[in-house]
Amino acid sequence: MAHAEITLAHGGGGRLTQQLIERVFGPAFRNPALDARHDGAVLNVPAGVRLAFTTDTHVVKPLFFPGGDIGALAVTGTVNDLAMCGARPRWLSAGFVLEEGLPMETLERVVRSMADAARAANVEIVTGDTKVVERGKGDGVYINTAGIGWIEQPGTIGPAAVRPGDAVVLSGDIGRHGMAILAQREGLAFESPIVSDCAPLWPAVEALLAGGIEVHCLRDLTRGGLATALIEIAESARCGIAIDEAKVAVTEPVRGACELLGLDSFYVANEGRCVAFMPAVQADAAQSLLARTAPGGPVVSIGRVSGGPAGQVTLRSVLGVERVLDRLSGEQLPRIC
Amino acid sequence: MAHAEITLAHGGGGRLTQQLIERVFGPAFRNPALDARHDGAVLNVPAGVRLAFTTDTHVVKPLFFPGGDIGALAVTGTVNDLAMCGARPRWLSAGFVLEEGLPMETLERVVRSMADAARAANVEIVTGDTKVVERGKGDGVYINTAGIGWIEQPGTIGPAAVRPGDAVVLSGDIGRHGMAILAQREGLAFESPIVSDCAPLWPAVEALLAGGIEVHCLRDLTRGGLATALIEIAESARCGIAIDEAKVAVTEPVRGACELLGLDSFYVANEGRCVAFMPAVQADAAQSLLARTAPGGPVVSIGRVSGGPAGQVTLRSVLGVERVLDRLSGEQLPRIC
Amino acid sequence: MCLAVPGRILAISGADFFRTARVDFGGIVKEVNLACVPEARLDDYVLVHVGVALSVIDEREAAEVFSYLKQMEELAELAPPPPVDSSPPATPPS
Amino acid sequence: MCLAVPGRILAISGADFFRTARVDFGGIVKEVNLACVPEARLDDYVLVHVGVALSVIDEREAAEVFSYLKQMEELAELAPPPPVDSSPPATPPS
Amino acid sequence: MKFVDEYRDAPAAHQLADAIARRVTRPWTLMEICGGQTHSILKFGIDELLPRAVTLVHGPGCPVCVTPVELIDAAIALAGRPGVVLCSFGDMLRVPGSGSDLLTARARGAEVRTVYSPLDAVALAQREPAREVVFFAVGFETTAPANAMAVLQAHRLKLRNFSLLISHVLVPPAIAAILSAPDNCVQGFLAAGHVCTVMGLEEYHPLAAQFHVPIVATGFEPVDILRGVLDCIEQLESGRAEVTNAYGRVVREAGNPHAQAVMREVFIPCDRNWRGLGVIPHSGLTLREEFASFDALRRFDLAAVATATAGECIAGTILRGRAKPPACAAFGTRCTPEHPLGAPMVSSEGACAAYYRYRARSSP
Amino acid sequence: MKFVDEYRDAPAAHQLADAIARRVTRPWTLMEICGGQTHSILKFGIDELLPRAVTLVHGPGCPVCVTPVELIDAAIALAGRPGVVLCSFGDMLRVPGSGSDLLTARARGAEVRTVYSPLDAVALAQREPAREVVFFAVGFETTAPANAMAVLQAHRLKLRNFSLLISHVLVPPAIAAILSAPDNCVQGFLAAGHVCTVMGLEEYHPLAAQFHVPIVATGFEPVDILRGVLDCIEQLESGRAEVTNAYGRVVREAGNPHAQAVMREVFIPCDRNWRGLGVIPHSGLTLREEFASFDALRRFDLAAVATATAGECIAGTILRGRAKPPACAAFGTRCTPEHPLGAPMVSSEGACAAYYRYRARSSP
Ligand code: SF4
Ligand code: SF4
Ligand SMILES: [Mg+2]
Ligand SMILES: [Mg+2]
Ligand SMILES: [Mg+2]
Ligand SMILES: [Mg+2]
Ligand SMILES: [Mg+2]
Ligand SMILES: [Mg+2]
Ligand SMILES: [Mg+2]
Ligand SMILES: [Mg+2]
Ligand SMILES: [Mg+2]
Ligand SMILES: [Mg+2]
Repeated sequence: MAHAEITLAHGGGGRLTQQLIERVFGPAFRNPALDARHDGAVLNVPAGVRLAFTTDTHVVKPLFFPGGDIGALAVTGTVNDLAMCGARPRWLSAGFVLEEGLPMETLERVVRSMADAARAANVEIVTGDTKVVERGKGDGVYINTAGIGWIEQPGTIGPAAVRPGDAVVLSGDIGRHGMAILAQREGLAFESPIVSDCAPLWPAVEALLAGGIEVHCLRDLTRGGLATALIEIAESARCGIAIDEAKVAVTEPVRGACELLGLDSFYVANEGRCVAFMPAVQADAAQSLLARTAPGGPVVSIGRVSGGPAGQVTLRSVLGVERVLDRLSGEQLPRIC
Repeated sequence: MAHAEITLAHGGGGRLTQQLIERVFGPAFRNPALDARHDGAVLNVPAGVRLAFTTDTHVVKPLFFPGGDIGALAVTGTVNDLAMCGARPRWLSAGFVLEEGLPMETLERVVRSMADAARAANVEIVTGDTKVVERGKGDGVYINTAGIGWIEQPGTIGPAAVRPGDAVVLSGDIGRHGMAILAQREGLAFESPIVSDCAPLWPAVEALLAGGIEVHCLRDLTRGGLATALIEIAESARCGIAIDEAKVAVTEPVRGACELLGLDSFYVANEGRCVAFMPAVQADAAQSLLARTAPGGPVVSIGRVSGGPAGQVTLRSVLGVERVLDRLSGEQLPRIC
Repeated sequence: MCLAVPGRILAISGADFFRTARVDFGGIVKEVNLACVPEARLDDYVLVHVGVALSVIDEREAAEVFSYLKQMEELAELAPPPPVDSSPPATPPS
Repeated sequence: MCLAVPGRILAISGADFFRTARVDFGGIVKEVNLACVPEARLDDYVLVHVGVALSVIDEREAAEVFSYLKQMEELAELAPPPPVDSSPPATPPS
Repeated sequence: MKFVDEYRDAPAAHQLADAIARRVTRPWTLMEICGGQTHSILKFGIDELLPRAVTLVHGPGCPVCVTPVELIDAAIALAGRPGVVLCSFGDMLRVPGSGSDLLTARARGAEVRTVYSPLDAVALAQREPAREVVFFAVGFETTAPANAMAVLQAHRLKLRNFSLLISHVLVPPAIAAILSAPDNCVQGFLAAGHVCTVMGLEEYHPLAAQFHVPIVATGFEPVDILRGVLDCIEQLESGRAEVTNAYGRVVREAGNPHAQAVMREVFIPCDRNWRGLGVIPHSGLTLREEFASFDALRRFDLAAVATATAGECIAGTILRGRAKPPACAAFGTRCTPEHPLGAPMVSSEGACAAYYRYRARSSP
Repeated sequence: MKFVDEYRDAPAAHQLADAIARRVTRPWTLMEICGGQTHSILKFGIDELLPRAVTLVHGPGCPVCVTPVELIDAAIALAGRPGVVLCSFGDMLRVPGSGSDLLTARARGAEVRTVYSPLDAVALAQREPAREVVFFAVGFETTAPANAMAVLQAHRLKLRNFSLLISHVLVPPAIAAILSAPDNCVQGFLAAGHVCTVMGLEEYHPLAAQFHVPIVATGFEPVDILRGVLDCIEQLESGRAEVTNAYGRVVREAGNPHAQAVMREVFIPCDRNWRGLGVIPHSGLTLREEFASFDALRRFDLAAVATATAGECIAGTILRGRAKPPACAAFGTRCTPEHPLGAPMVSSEGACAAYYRYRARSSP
């Protein structure tokens, strides 16, 4: 009998660990660096290229959701963080924490999905690690990915490059990923057509760079959503940002779910949306480049970097009134009463 | 009141996540790349340098043990994997999975320890991530580190470079880390003076390379121990390896614990020991270089790469009889009956 | 308190305390208890609070404020501008 | 079956079914039940199986095999080599 | 979304604001009762559309804010008992009790679950007969029918493992208490539209008459709120003090008789301690004797002993409309959503939290 | 380690092997009873030191290997019950029952803990009075005193949440069964030194006499085992069939009377089903009626229904010394430690596992 479930022995470094590597990870991720089966991958970097290096652990529940799964997310999340550095995603590491009892078939599905996502994003998973934890010490599977990307252009993309007057362009509608997940959460579940926006952003970034846009900063709108991304940039860049609520697209079902649960879509996670900062004169050009290359809904210039107090993001409400956008304390709790 | 424990809100991407970064991670790991607070670190690589890239997730229990803790381990494990590629460890990522309810003070201790270990190993933690999982979905803290190292010498160090006749040099006594951990495990606990061997191996590797040793392969003896490391190399290198049991040093307390629980020290994990493969003519030189630079016990040439069947490791027992060394199925279970 | 949201009834089942509807809120669908609105029918909009429908929305009443505004607008076009009072103009801060 | 390991008694406490010793095994120390070896004293070596001491090790008997071997050696030095039998020499395969 | 988007229409809102500005001749102080309305006002910036002469103060209508400390403590204690699952609306989880809150209790091992509806808690009790499911039933009249329905369903299903920890409060006694205070400054009320959906307008007539204040049933969207303000100002400027309905699409004069019947079948009025306001006679609901077995306090033999509120918190003053949150010395410094001193900072509908979230502060 | 290292001395071992080689004049087949000895023999390569004329075959002395499938199934069933913690020695966790094993059961949510000693399970029961602690009491005579002590301690501590799932077996009936088989080939026995430590040598005299076989109480280290072989060969070559003691430092002629007393107070002999060998009369131990409340089978009203063994596994033949593991068609291919078909492949002391681990195989 083949093992139908992960046992502690699969993480013990012995024959079952080897089988897991040979039968599950190897076939899915095959590439020369991984095949060398050494303590790490050996990689060549072209001269003149700088590196971007990033990491994220993915702990999503449920593991499979409309529009993706933890495997796709683990790859996409990290390649997007590289893209946000203006880096061409190249290599990923994958660190699995498997809970004893995880169906082998679940792991295989997740791994296949990672492989597909890696192919789609044109990156290689070159090194990895697997640990198995006792039942009740995990939640099926957690996946850490770290990523290395190549920065081929000379400029620095990041909060430090943001300048007053910069345009803030949003690459699509917001709130899909978080709501696709929430729709499945025990105690709050609802039927919904909402599909996660999980998708790689590098093609869009590459188009901006190739199109001569002087990109100052990029940020994907993951945990904490659009609001948190803008606040973080405003704080790091020590500038103000003013945006216009009416310009931000939210689909009807995402709005419906937000209304029902009393949540604010500005704080809901996305996995295939970003904001881009560039000189205002290039905003139109950037918008049309993004419209052709970015995944998802309407690309809109939603605001400007202002001379306002450092770290302060202001929002013009649909009624035309300005207010500050504040960080939340933690995750949004459904506001029901 | 300051939060005495980690709550889900610390992982929500909001103000508490920010506080965690600013108050716990920031001060401990401070460096320019991390301070940029972007989606990833931007790093310069000197021309002509190749990279090594590796990852490991650390799930050790207890979190603190004689000779180390999960923080020290998370840094040391990854810098050692880089060293085993012949790479100078340079940059680490750190991905935390925190269980709701983790005492803040525990996290702070772990993080300080990581910072100390990083300083000792001369690496920078340049990018990171924190997730909080519900109580009962983790085990205090899991830490993934991915690492990037610089390979400055031209040769390739790895199983593929191993040649028949190569000497196999072991950098110290074995079995300490695994036994230091096991001594604390519920149901098996014993009092012991055994201290984990957790220590960085790069200085020893650097000494070998600087000393002109033609290092063919290096492998640290972590999960699965000496036996598994040798078997993996024999398999990847498609060669045989013959070693001599009597030459392998095991301290008295480690032996005592192994006898008591019916375990085999050859399969017990180490965190500061490695085997090095080099032409036999250089074995003596390598031994004396390692004796000066490697952490831990006696440095001994324990065997040779043989023309034997590919993937087969043979051990000459203390009685002089040869037998094969086999992979274990999973973790060793105490053999009591 | 009392976040309540209007949604359209897609289907009705059960009876008594367990009378239940599938209700559509801008595309998402949730089960809602209809026991307090026995008059609610398919395609009606109901106001839902914590999973219980509290009212059937009166479409005619819903238009009232807009007819009022329209009326006011027409009046304004006929009448002279109102006298200036002591408060600042009701325009949002830019 | 029956993995049992010799260790030295460091301290004794309790009585009856709960008579317990701290026993040293090459430096590591474990609690061991002594109820079956009432004769065991401090510094004695006991043979321990699953946490229970089953025997006090007899130091004199322990030397027996070695005196036997010594004796044999001395005999061998005096006597001529034994006749060769049909079995292969008892040397390990190299 | 139909019946939502129309009422966020900017031109309509500005037209109403203009009408208010035209009508106002002198300063007026209005109180919106409901935390949901406070949230809307701050989020959309409705107060900034109003002429300076109109001041909106924020009432006690956040059930999360007014739940007394002793009941939070009881909820935490229950959640910590082996076998007990405490179910709660999300808002309640961060509200500080005397020593901790439900989120922290959960982090320490107590079993706390967020549900969307009390009926979900009933379903959970049915699904897991071996556990004790306690629903933390907070709320005003709006929520009372749902909580009553949960009891009726559980009773019908013969569940013996379901109970309510009740902190039910009623609006009219609170309005009476506010108006009776010697330092009252509220001149008109925007009544909570969803409370009125259930209860109708009847019980407000005596209040309007006795205290000579206009009371306008008001909805939650910008156009609704502005319409309510305009109605109120109209009355004030013309010297009237009537109960009117500016939320006709859901509020009927008689309310919802079915919902009232369900509520009355299960609950009877009782005295209640309001956090920040103290005990108000006949201001709450409790279970009728027939349903006493669903009362978590009795079932688990818990005494909810009143505890003193933190000295610095002026929640009571704020909930009575005598001050706005920034007037509190602790606001934004010692009291933040991460470390709230009082409930209005912790519920997302609480007035202090709304100001913290939607209004610029001097940086901490 | 004192009393260990000396007995692994290579010159001493070689000297003994030489002595054996000198003494042997014709082929002899000896059986070591104990799995621990099998393990030592394969690990150190002791068999390869012996002259070709001496064949060591491997006996049934691995309690893990001979525990019947139905008891493994019972253990798995118990571990899966809510509130029950099944405690076991590490070796038992991978042994396949009819459908699963304890490790897999744990992965699926059953509560299984590895303990070092049955007394640790008693302590656990004392610490956690709300759980039912079941100890999976497997073992030969060596382990019986410890398991009996656990019962006596639990009885003394008045624990009502502790019980044993018993699979206790005895050596002499197994030797008798092996020798009685018409195809028996075993000419001399290395008796299990630690069993003799408890029981002494007395009960072996009748066996040696009846079947005319030498029986030598033997230890576990290379020098001990070789000394035992030498004694046995000496007897065989000189036509004697006596019970002798080659493990004098721990084995006394009368065994350990205190351990025997503890054992007899708690247990009485019974018939037992041995996995691979079938039922052997009076070959096991069970609880005396006074301690019946500590019997997990009775306490949880479990029937241990005997199930058929997998068709391909020749464990019975191997355990009787009629074949060595590589003779099994499934060995190393369809039967591996990851996917064992029979218990001797799964316990680290099992003969099949020892061969798999320590002897080169054609690669899978
Ligand atoms: S700011 Fe905090 S302390 Fe002040 S009234 Fe509000 S809740 Fe109380
Ligand atoms: S190799 Fe496997 S199938 Fe064959 S006898 Fe041994 S345990 Fe049974
Ligand atoms: Mg990242
Ligand atoms: Mg990310
Ligand atoms: Mg990012
Ligand atoms: Mg690894
Ligand atoms: Mg789990
Ligand atoms: Mg690694
Ligand atoms: Mg490693
Ligand atoms: Mg390694
Ligand atoms: Mg991150
Ligand atoms: Mg836990």
